[in-house]
Amino acid sequence: MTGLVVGPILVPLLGAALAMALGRSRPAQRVVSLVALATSVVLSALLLVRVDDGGIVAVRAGGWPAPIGITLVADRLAAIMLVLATTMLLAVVVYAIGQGGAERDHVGFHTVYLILAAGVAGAFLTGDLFNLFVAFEVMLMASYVLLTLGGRPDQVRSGMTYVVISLLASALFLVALAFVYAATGTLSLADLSTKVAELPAGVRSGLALLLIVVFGIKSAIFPLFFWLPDSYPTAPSPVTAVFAGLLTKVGVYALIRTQTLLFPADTQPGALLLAVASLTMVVGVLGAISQHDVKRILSFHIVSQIGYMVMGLGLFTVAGLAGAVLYIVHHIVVKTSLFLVAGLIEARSGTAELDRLSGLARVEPLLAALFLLPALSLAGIPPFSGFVAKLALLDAGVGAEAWAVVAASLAVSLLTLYSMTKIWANAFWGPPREPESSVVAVGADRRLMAGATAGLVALSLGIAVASGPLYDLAERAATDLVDRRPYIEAVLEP
Amino acid sequence: MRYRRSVIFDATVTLVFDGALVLSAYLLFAGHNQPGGGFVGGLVAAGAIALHYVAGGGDQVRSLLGVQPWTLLSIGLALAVGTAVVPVLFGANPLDQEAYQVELLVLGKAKATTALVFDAGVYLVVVGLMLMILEGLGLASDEPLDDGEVER
Amino acid sequence: MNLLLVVTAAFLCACGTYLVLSRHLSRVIIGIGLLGHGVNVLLVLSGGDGGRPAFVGGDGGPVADPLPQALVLTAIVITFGVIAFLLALAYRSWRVTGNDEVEDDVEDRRIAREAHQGEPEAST
Amino acid sequence: MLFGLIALHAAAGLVVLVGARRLGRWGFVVGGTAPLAAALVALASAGAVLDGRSTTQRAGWVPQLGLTLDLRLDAFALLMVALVSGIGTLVFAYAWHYFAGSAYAGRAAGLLTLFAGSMLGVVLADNLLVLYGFWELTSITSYLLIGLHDDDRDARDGALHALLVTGLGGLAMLGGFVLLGHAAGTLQLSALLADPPSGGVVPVALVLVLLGAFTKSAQYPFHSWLPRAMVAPTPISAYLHSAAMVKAGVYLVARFAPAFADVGPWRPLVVGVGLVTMVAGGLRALRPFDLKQLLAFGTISQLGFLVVLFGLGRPEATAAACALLLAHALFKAALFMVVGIVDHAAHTRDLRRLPLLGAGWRATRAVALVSAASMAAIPPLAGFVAKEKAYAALVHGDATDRAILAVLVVGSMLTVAYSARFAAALWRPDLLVVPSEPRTTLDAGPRHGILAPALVLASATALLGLWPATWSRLVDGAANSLDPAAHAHLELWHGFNATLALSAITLAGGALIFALRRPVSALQARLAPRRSGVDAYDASVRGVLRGAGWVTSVVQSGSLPVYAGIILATAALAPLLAMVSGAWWPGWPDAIGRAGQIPAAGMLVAGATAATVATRRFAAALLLGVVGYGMALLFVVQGAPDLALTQFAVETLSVVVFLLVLRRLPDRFERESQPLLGRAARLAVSALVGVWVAVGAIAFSGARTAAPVSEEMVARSLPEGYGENVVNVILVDIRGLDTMGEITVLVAAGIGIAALARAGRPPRPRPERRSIREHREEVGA
Repeated sequence: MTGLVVGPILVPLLGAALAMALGRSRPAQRVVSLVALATSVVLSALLLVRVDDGGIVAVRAGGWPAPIGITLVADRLAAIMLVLATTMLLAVVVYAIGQGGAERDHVGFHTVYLILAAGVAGAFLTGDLFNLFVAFEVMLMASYVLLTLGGRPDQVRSGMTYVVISLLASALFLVALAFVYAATGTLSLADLSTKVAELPAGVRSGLALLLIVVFGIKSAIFPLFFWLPDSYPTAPSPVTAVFAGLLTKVGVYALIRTQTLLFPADTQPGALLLAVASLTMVVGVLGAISQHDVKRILSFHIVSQIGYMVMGLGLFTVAGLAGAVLYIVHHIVVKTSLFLVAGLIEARSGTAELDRLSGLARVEPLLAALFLLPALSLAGIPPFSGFVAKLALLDAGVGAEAWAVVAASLAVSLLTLYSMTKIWANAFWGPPREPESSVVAVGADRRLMAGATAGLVALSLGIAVASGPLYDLAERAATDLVDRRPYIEAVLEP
Repeated sequence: MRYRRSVIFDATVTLVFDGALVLSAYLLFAGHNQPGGGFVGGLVAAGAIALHYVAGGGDQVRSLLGVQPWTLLSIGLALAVGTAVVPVLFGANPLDQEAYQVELLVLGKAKATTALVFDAGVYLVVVGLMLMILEGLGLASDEPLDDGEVER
Repeated sequence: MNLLLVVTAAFLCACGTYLVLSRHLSRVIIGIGLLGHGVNVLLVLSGGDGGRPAFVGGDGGPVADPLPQALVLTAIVITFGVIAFLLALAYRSWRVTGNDEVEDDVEDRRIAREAHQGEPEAST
Repeated sequence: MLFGLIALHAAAGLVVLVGARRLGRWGFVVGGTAPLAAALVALASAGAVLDGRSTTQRAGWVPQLGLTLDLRLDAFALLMVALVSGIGTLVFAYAWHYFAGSAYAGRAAGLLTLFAGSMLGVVLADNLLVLYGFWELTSITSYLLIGLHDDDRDARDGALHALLVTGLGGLAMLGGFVLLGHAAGTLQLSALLADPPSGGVVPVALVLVLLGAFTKSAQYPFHSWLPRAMVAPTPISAYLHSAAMVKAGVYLVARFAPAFADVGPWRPLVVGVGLVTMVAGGLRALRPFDLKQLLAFGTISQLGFLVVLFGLGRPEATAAACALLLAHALFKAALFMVVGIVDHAAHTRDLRRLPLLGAGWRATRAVALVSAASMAAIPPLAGFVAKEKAYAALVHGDATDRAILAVLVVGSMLTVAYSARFAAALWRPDLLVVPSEPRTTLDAGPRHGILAPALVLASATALLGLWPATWSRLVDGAANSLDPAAHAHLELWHGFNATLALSAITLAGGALIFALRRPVSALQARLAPRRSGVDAYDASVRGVLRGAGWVTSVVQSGSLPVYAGIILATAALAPLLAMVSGAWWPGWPDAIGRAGQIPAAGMLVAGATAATVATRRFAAALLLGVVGYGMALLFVVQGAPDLALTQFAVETLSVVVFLLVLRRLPDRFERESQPLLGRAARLAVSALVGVWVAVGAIAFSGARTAAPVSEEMVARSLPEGYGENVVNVILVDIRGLDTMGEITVLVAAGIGIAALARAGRPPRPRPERRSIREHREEVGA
């Protein structure tokens, strides 16, 4: 039981140490990486089953009871996120091995990648606000390194933006921690949820907003998202895929966790979050349709879709949160696979700029299918996963009579569809064109890359098929979030 | 590159270096009861290495410990993570500590805890990081370029 | 908690902010450093007004809250690692561009130019 | 069984797509089995269904959201299946000939099969969300079909136009469906219609749903995508744009009207839009020289007619509309097929260049004539029977009805006129225009067998007109399933009555318009609006793009200082405002805690000020070091020796690292280029952050009520943590997880630093292994 909870953090860390010790033996590093991540996937899946059946599992690090020590808490939401994250990490590392490039050129790739995995898992599992900060730092430091691997001029430039903005977020997080501890004398989330309620209302909402800003930077909501589209597209495509699928969602997870757990209903800034959600989805999609590069279009869509997740949170209802959870599940898989497709496009054509692409559908029909399915899903076309997720949010929004955000979400769907057709019409339709140059490292295995991508696309189709049970699961997770008591009791029980 | 050095200067550096290493070891072991700990210990050792670099230039540091910074980092990380993993394997909580009475020949009885192993990991990582910084920003940047970039 | 240290922390944060809003990465890094110091003062303050070092077995009396100290220690070390990384980034920036200035995003500028001058390409 | 049919379409479509290259036009044979099967199943179950025993099937999907896969085959659905699958089968047969030798045959066959399946789903769906789902799939497949010749820019643009307009309507419709679902408590179509909700949001929901129907059925002002979609190969036009997809909107109006026609905006909106569409489309059909354009506008006009009839929500009108629906599909599909055949042989559809069709074309011209005559409602054809019913439905009504009828008659006159124009193009093109360009020459007669499907359709048109009893039962059942009060008794001859008179007037008026075609077209040319629907669409797309570009250029400045400024300002302002509005203040704290804090604070403030204004990099770095040592001093004062030690060591190392890097960079800071964020803004943000930090620190500390958890830590440090130094016990034991994360950060940082430092350098040789002693011996110490 304990192993299931700590495994997804510790196994990748051990793997990281081992991969580093194995230094220059690339095959050995690969084996370590694959084994560690596959183990994490299995452990996370078992954990999800266990948590869904038997309730929340809390593990005390060092045996110290909450609120003294750090408690790792696996509830349904955390377990769901963990399963998705580890699966994405595994799929993408397979892709990265196929692609070569960053994976092959840098001794530290696997180590840093595994550290990233551990950081993400830690962020999902921790039940302590400061430990969440540390987990974020682990994840972020690894992401800085992955983003700048190679040190190309554009990477350095975008790396600066990314690192500096992330550091500001970290500094703000520390400010929030200082304030939290000053006001409550505790750091355990469960303990905080009882203590925050005793604070004066103004202080409480100040804290709520500060935390929204802190995690809003990470999750790229309006008006804090600008850094994302500038920095993501420059990384090697597997790295971008992981970032796109996971990192912002860790921010969203933290938003959901803190806003639902720490604050009583009268402090929850629902109206504000709904306004932010609308602006995020609209401004994000407007950015997307202005772009000329596949990766940049997709990056702006990340922003736009964060808006949908925040919409679910902003409703602060079981239906809304269930919709948000379902949306996250769908989004992580689809977004990751789309960025992997972007990488395949680059590998085939030497570029991801729309003006320099044409006719891929005829020369690479499989690639066209691999793009079309997740793209339609992203645009919320039935019967793909994006439709069910969007429908859940729409339904929740109508149920809460939040008309503005409902209207925005529908309008944004159309613009999303438009920008997907922009990629399709420019890159896939038209007369085929000779590849400009190959960005694929020598010895790259395109079949492995396509295989990993196809696996994720299949997974997204599976999500669509299993939407019914998944919605039930999301609803149970949302019920726990709204109720709060199970979490608090699981952590604080003697 | 070779600097002209005086024997006295070298001797001083060596002396300080040795002293700092001893101090860092003391800080590591004393940390649980006195000010100190793995961090401070590691930082002091790292400072000593940095001093050696400043005094002696790049070549000295490269072979100073006869060990790659990679190795230090990986061993350090493995030690720290190991203290978290091992208790779990025995069905306890991660990072559970055990205390042992240890007979030390000179210092008498002491209580050693598994926290020391953890702290040693921290120590190694800090030292390894400093070595890496010196290797990277100090040494590597003195080497010639080969990728066609213009040296500025 | 006292006004002197609160103001000091606020001042450090303000100075850090001012430097962070610069275009030179080295200034930004120094700004991050100052911000970090300011935040650490805040963290230490969050444990109250301080006091005797937190060692068990001394002569009673109030001890400083040890938990914020531990947090600050963690923060200090993390900041050190991050600043070292940023410096490496500044070094790389100098290698590839000859300075450490944070340039504007090329593609963003292009989109902005199009928006202000030319017609965006309609459809497909 | 119903699921099986849709699954069969999906499977056949995917198989054909996967094997597109190998199958070629044989894809139409493989794919065509699916609509054929559907048509046969419909035929087999027709008896039971028309007796009122509808077939239903259901499966769960996400029942929590009301998303259950309900399918239902009632009599109206049967009529639609007859169009979708029956005519669909004929279109597949036609396409098999049409695409001979085309490289696109396989792809077209696969997509067409998928489209047929989606369309079948639309008419069978008994759940609003399922209906929406298939609806969007028809949009997507038609996007891919219109853009089939993807090298052609017009094809891509036309496809996008259709997708965006129908997609817009589709999303509005989805919103409407969800609203209706909430109002009614069910998303099941049959349950909703049986017990329609009212009041509240229902009128809004209906307008949204109608938006979907109007865009899909190319009603004004959304019509312009349909003529543009005519770039698609003709079989696709024949199927999508006459028989199937454009009928989806009409289908929706038909389903909803009996239940909702009396709700506020419904009738004025639907009838108004339909009438405008009918007349405007008819007028436009008099102008184009391209035969497909002519048919496209004719289709728009007829769709308007259908929307009016169904939209009225009255039994007689509904019955008439059912008849017209079928009649229209028969003649319009046949006409499209004929155009395709002619186009293939003559390589033009421009009636100014169309050659005279000779002897080999007798059958083709006959098909065209019969179908065009049916379109013009000339007896004794199906179109006539249907139109008689329509007139009869309104002729005995009130003033409004008669006004509507008058407009319908005018629209029908236009229909007669453009039908004549079409027929003349094939029989006597010289009647229409003096050829401005040389007529093309014909390759040969129509390809063998290609006419057969059109011939079947034309025969049906004639047959149904002559023996209305053959389809009376189908139409009657369909109308009846929509509205229990609706009965269609179709007859060719009703005797001499007002309806017949109106028909005669219609024909006469139409003939007159055709006779006066020259002055009419001159008048039209003068009155024609300068901006076409396509222009309006292009302008709105451009407008959205320009707006998007503007918004993006504003928010996405690409400048790090601007981003950081906005983020920090938000971070300070938002919580500050929240706290101010909370109006809670704990009072000011003491000025000073202990004397030792003063020198430490002085060192910090002085160092920070100097570092901020420093103009040299080295100086700034060293001043940062001063601040760091000041921090160490402060930690000593505050009772934190571990911190002081650590801070001292870290600061020393930091300075070393700074110097390592800064030795490369120029000593002085250069002037900053492009100061997007001016000094004043920087100062303002800094001040804001400072104020926020100070206010927050005081307020939050003042709010503390409970004792901190650290008291427990102090108490348990020795007995449970085995250490006297509580800070160290926290670090390695109580919060060991933090420390583990922290060293992980350092490991990652080390790797990153090494990677950045070594980027673009040759791999480093492994250092020799030497012991410290060896090393020292060499150094000579």
